[in-house]
Amino acid sequence: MPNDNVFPFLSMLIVIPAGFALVAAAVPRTMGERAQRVMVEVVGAAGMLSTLALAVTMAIRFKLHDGGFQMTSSHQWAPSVGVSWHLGIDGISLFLVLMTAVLFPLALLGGRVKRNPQAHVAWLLLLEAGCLGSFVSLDLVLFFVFFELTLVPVYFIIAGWGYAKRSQAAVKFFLYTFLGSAFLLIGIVAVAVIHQHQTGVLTFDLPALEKTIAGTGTATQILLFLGFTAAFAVKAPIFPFHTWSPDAYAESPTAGVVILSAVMAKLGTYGILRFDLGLFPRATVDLAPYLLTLGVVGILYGAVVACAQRDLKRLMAYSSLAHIGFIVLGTFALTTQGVSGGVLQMVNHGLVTAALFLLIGWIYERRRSSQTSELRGLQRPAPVMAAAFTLAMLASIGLPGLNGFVGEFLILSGTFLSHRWWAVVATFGVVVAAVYLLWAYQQVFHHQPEGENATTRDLSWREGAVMVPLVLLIVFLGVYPKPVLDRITPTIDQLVQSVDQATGTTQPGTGPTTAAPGSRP
Amino acid sequence: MTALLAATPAHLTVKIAYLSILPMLALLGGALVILVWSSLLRRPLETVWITSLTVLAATAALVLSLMQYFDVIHHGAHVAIDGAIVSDGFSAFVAVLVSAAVVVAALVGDGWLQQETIRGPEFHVLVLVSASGAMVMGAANDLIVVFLGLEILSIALYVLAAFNARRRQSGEAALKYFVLGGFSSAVFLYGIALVYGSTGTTNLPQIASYLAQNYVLHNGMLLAGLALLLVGFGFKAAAVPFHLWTPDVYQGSPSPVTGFMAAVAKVGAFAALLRVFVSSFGLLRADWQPAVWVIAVASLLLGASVALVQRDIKRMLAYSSINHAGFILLGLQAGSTKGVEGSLYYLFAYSFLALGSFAVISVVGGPGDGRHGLDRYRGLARRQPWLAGALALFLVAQAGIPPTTGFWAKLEVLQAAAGAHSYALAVIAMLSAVIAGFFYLRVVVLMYSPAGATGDGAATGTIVDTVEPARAVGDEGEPVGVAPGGEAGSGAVALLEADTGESAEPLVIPGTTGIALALCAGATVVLGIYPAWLTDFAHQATLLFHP
Amino acid sequence: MSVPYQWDIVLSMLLFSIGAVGVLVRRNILVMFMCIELMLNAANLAFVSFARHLNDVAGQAIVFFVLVVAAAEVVVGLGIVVAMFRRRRGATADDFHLMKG
Amino acid sequence: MLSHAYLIPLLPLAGFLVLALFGRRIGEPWAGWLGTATVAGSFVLSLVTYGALLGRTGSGREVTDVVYNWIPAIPHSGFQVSASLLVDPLSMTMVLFVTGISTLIHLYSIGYMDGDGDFPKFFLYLNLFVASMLVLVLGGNLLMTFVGWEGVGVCSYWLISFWFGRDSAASAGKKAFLYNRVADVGFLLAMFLVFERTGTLSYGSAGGGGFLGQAASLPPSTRTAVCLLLFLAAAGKSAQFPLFPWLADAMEGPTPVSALIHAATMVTAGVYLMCRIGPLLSLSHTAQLVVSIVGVGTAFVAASIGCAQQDIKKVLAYSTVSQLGYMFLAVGTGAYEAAIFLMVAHAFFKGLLFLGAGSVIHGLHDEQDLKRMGNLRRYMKLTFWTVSVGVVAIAGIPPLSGFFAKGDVLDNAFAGSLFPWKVMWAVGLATALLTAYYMTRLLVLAFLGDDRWKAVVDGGRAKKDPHESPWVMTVPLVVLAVLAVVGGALNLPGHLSFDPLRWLAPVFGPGAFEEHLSGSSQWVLGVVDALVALVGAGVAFRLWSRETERPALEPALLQRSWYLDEVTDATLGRPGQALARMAASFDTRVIDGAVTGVARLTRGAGSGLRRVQTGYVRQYALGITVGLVVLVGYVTFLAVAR
Repeated sequence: MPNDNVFPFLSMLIVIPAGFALVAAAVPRTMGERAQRVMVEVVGAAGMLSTLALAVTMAIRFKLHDGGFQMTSSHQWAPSVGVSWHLGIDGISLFLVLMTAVLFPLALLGGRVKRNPQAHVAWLLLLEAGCLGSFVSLDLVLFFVFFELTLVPVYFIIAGWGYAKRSQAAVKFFLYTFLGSAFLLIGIVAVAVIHQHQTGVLTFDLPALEKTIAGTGTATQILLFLGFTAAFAVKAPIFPFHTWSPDAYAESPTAGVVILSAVMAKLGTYGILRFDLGLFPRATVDLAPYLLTLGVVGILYGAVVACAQRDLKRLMAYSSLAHIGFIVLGTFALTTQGVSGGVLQMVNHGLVTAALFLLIGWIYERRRSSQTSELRGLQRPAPVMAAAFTLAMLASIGLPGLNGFVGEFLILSGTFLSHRWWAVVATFGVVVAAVYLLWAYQQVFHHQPEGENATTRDLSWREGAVMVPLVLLIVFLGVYPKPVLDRITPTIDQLVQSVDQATGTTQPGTGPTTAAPGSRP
Repeated sequence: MTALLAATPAHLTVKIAYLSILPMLALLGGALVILVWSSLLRRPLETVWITSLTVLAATAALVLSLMQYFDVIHHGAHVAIDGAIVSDGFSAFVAVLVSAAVVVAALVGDGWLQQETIRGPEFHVLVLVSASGAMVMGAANDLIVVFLGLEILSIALYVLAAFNARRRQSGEAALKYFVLGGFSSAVFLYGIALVYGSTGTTNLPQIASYLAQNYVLHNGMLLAGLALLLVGFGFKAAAVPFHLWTPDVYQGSPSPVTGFMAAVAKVGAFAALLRVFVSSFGLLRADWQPAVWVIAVASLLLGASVALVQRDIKRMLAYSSINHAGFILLGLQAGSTKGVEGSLYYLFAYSFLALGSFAVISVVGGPGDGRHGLDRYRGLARRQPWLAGALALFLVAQAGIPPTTGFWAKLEVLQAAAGAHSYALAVIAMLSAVIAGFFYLRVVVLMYSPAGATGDGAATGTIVDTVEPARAVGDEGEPVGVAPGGEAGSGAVALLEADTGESAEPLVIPGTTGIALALCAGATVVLGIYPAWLTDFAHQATLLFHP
Repeated sequence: MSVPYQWDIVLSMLLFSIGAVGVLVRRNILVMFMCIELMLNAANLAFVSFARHLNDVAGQAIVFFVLVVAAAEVVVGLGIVVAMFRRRRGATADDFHLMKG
Repeated sequence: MLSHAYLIPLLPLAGFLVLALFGRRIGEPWAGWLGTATVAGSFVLSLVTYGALLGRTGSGREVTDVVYNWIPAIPHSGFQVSASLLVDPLSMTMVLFVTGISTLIHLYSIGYMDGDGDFPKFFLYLNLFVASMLVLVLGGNLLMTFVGWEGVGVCSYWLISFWFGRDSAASAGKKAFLYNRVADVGFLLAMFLVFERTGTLSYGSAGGGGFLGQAASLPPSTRTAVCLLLFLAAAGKSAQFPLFPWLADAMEGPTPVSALIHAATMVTAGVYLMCRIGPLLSLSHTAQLVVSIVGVGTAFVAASIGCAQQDIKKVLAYSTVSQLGYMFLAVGTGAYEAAIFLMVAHAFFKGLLFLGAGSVIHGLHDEQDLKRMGNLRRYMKLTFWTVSVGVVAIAGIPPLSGFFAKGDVLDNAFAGSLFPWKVMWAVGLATALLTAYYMTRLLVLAFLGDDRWKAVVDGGRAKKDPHESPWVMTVPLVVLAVLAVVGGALNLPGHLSFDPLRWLAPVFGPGAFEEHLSGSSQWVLGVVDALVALVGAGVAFRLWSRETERPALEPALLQRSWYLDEVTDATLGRPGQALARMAASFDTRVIDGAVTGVARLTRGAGSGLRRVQTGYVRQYALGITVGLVVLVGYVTFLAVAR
């Protein structure tokens, strides 16, 4: 496969943060604690900002109306085991990459730590390399390498800078995800072996594999699909594989939880979209009703359980479960509209949860608690914080004009076209989302503050600077999602068409002349 | 050189093809030189010199085995010494691996010897001899040569296991290892006898051609011989149910010896096992695959689950090595060249992980090499960030996290298993890896938790939570507390440890151990990021498998 | 002379089994050693019988290798035993179970 | 000007942005003046636009103004939504009265909110509300309407809980949002269905390619479903049974908010929506029936509750619900113009009443209990007279606007044939009686009788004397009073050269119901209406001018709003909480329990297996032997079996 570009954008996307991670780790201790902190944070910021600059450049160079992979880069890596360094970016991954590149510097700046900033920054940089690598890998093993690589930094970030029960939470997170990946790895190997039996070539190259695997028998596809999805379902998380997330989210330090919920959760949903749909179209179509059901259950269940949470971070964990449910719903709607909405929602959810978790983290920094029972009336002493929280909350609820709405609407209306009743039930999830968020907002920000609550600091300039880009993006994507959708939809259309071709189905159309909905088997 | 040898008239002399045995000769020669030199001197030879000589010999062996490898690439595989030894990619790979392991083991041993103030050349000599046995097993082309290699490897190891005269566990380990080793050797030998009786030969290629020419698939005696061979190999490879010695011996032996044992003994055993079963008895694949399947599953699950409840790190890693044995058996069970490739890669990766882990353990064990309770690792990251980082790396790699050799090893054997449609085995293996992930992680958690039980509340909670499971299990059953066992002074030792806590004597990493750790860590990471070097090596080694 | 070689094998198997059972049931470490030697020699007997049956000298040569190995093994084994027994007199194999679990 | 209609909502939005960024620095009172100025600017712009629209005829009166492409076309499904505005007679009528009333109430608020710590923020919200409301009524497709719909909802949330230090205010805001959210499900589902069946969300009623143009070709079930789903949304926004309890609680907000949002504008959005889909609604009799039954039922129920309330604002709130019920009755009977007429008239007199109530509350230093008022006409003359005008208007006494507007609705109900025996009309008439009764009761209790407020000791000291409000508050009162008096002229049939309501007809499509009562019947019905109103007022005057405590007339059932809150709590609230708790415990015990269970099981297996490791070397040898025997047994089996 020829390399698209003279400049290896995608490889640099991985190498830059990884390289800066090494630099950050190499900053000597001898220069004194203060100087070292400054030095390390400058290195971290430089690494993340140059990555961001690179990502933005890529987005600008990204060709419109092209559903295929762009800026590909393909090199030998471990030829005897069939693994290559094959990177590429398309409408699905472009904005996830951008979101990742945006969120990391914000997480770094918003989630500064007191103790041992050096390791914190280095792990974050490595984590960024892992996340970006996962989003741009077109080789299954390469993807898996990055997918797993992310575990270690997150583990150390939680265990190193987390709250009281951090070790337990970190281990639970690690093992649960690890368990999921075990099945993914077997699935990946099985896919390559099947390909090898058919063609005699041992390769993990996604485009090559899609050609053979998409045509294998449904039974095989279902088994493989389940293996792949196990990992993604845990990572996302999809009901009922979510129980690691409340613990991990609640115990993570701010930067950790922001990345965990905003970026890493998307690895799961991205994986489903990239691998399940492309490799196993028949299984996807056959199993879609079940996954749609899981998605809907997740939406309602997550929202209902969130209503009973008394800790803001746990509440957000269940809220994420519900939002991921929407993304799953859109993905398995298997209509261009629904899937596009799903991709858009991945980005939206990332931005919104990042904002909310940052704010909760800051509240924790001030008040040493994220329990709703201990927080009261914060809007009085901290109006700017309250305003930012309100905005993010409303975006999360799906208020039109903010980014959450467009994605949610496309998902639900896209699902309505192909699987009407799932969409109808899921729509009720929209209501419950408002219940717990408004309740939490009332508990934390309303009422008359007393004691420490009354003297809570409002956002500092640094914190404000972190919020501003998020707020602007939340509003911008709600008001003008066109630039994003224009780049997403060609890829999605191509993907849905390939699923249709492989399974002999067609996605339902609209208008008075079309047949009754739900015609897809 | 081979060309030269080939030119000499065959009837005058046995064709030796020295290059094929030169790596072993280098090791043995090194051992001899050290022995002779040190006995000629009046005063005991300085350990530095002995170590240097050992490393020199091992490096020579490494270079020679690489030369052997390139010779094989250019001129093809061939047999030597009247068919007793074979020189092919496989043997070269094993030789490279063993000699590299010796370099590391010698360095680690040096640090340990200095720490324990043990003088004399015996340790290094025994390591060299033992390693040559493993190399022989890798190159053996005859069952009797396999047996000889096995015994050379084992007898030296028995002594090494007993090397720490000050610890009673060391003697006990040696005794157990010796009795059981002798027992299994006898079984192995009887297996050779039965195979010999059924096929009329002990030469591996001849056995293969015999099986190919004669339809003897139902020969009970042959199969019984095969079963006995499997027992012998299984014992050395620490596969369930022949693993029972492993935890005790790993725990009791001096830590550097344990590392060496875990690496080299496994390499030797698996090398011979792979060659014998895949190349000679490949035709009987259908018969032995189910047995290997069961053994592999048992090793995977038992190793992982029992390691979970250990409170001594060496014992824990012993069970973990049983789990790894199960993974390597995945490659054997596939019964294909891909399987051999996978197993070889796995052995390579695992060897350096084991050597590295036990190197760290030998440092943390402190003087006397007696403190291996998991509590000892609490807060290690504060006291010794590099040491803790290295151990964390080795453990994470053993769990199979990329980008380390541990990951590629698992990928390799999984490919083999999937290629042989052993999906159930693959699934069980990966599940066991998840279980194993837990106990590797537990150590990492401990190392990165704040030290001292009297820290802030949050920190204490953390540690209790993490270690809780193990403790709870220990309580509910009989008091099987592995922590210094039933030893008389165990209570006192435990108390002492608890009291001293963090303020205990500062840990000193001997320079040589440091180098060894750097080598292991470097191999793990560099070969993880550039996997092609090693995967291609393993691949080529298997393609050049003789016959 | 007229005894079929199978009987030799049966004998060697018997010897082997006796040796194995000896290892399992005897507590005296020296006796356990002897039993292992017995097993090795049972294998030797098998080799010789097979060699005769097959008219192949290799089988008989193997015996010499085995004998050497056995001797080496005994040397090392006895060394270990002596070292152990210097500390605890009159100990049996069952007295060594510091490590378990 | 028609193509620059986007400036109308943009102006208040700009005000919002300026206030959001610099509100604190602008401070009081200039923030208020800025807000007022932007809204007034909008009003002027709408007047200009209105005039421009008048100059056109026929289909030229429907102008779609695409501001930008919001959601680009999705391949295959062709889903595409523009941020487009629909300028037509209906939307411009709405815009005109929304901006007009808003201007007045902004002005009023400058006085009312005087001294509040969050003064700039109040105008910030208020401006955003106006912008959203304008988007709502101008939106060229369902999704744009939904944008405004949710925007006004969230502004309402903010403004109700404006004094968030009070628990009740915070809860009321949340309650309002949630009730509306439930109803929004209907809106969303309706959009999905409309899009699926027609491929578009644009209105385009007069054949502009929108879904209303395709109404006739849709299957009846779809029409009914869409209408009913949208009616669910409308019922939430316009506080119809059973979704009205939030509106009473919404009175926790500052009074100008109640006047603007919860009386004049936002709550009428549901009525507007139903009118907007008139061409579709007229084709579904089921939906019309449901709408009118719910409308008239709500009108009656809310009126009955209004008779027993003590809080001046709650009386007005239930009155609003009741009047909205009338509007839905009109919509259901196909009399969209009557609905719009009543909506506009109601905006005048209800805005007036609320502002008057606000003036009272302001003057009495935040006293809202009618039983603690009395004789205020002596202290607040202007307020008294203007409120009296409002009461007379709403009671339906001729010749004020309420008489004509309500009469129009009742006439249509009388003439309609949807439901037999004139039941609709009868219930509507009964409601009119109640309306006159409780409004008069309010007037009597507040402004006549004794100075009961003097007896109230608040915080240890007697209240200061009430005072009349400043001019910024009284000017809007006067203006609205005038409008309430003359508003009836809007619909005097056919005598003026320009008939501002008749020109709406094209919007509602051919299916709209056309009143065909003879002139004499109209006269008779008008007299009946007037008589009923006078009777209600008279009874109230008799009953309440002497006595303030009449428990028999204020039964708990009515005081507690027919126990609707209690029922909701028992059927949804508490079971919901229980469900959440159960689900949470299910999550930790069962789902997470399964995870930890597996972990525990593994650990148990480990500790069981470790017992094999006894430490005895002979047992180890036994283990090896057992393995050996099993293996040999296996190969023997192999050899024998084959």
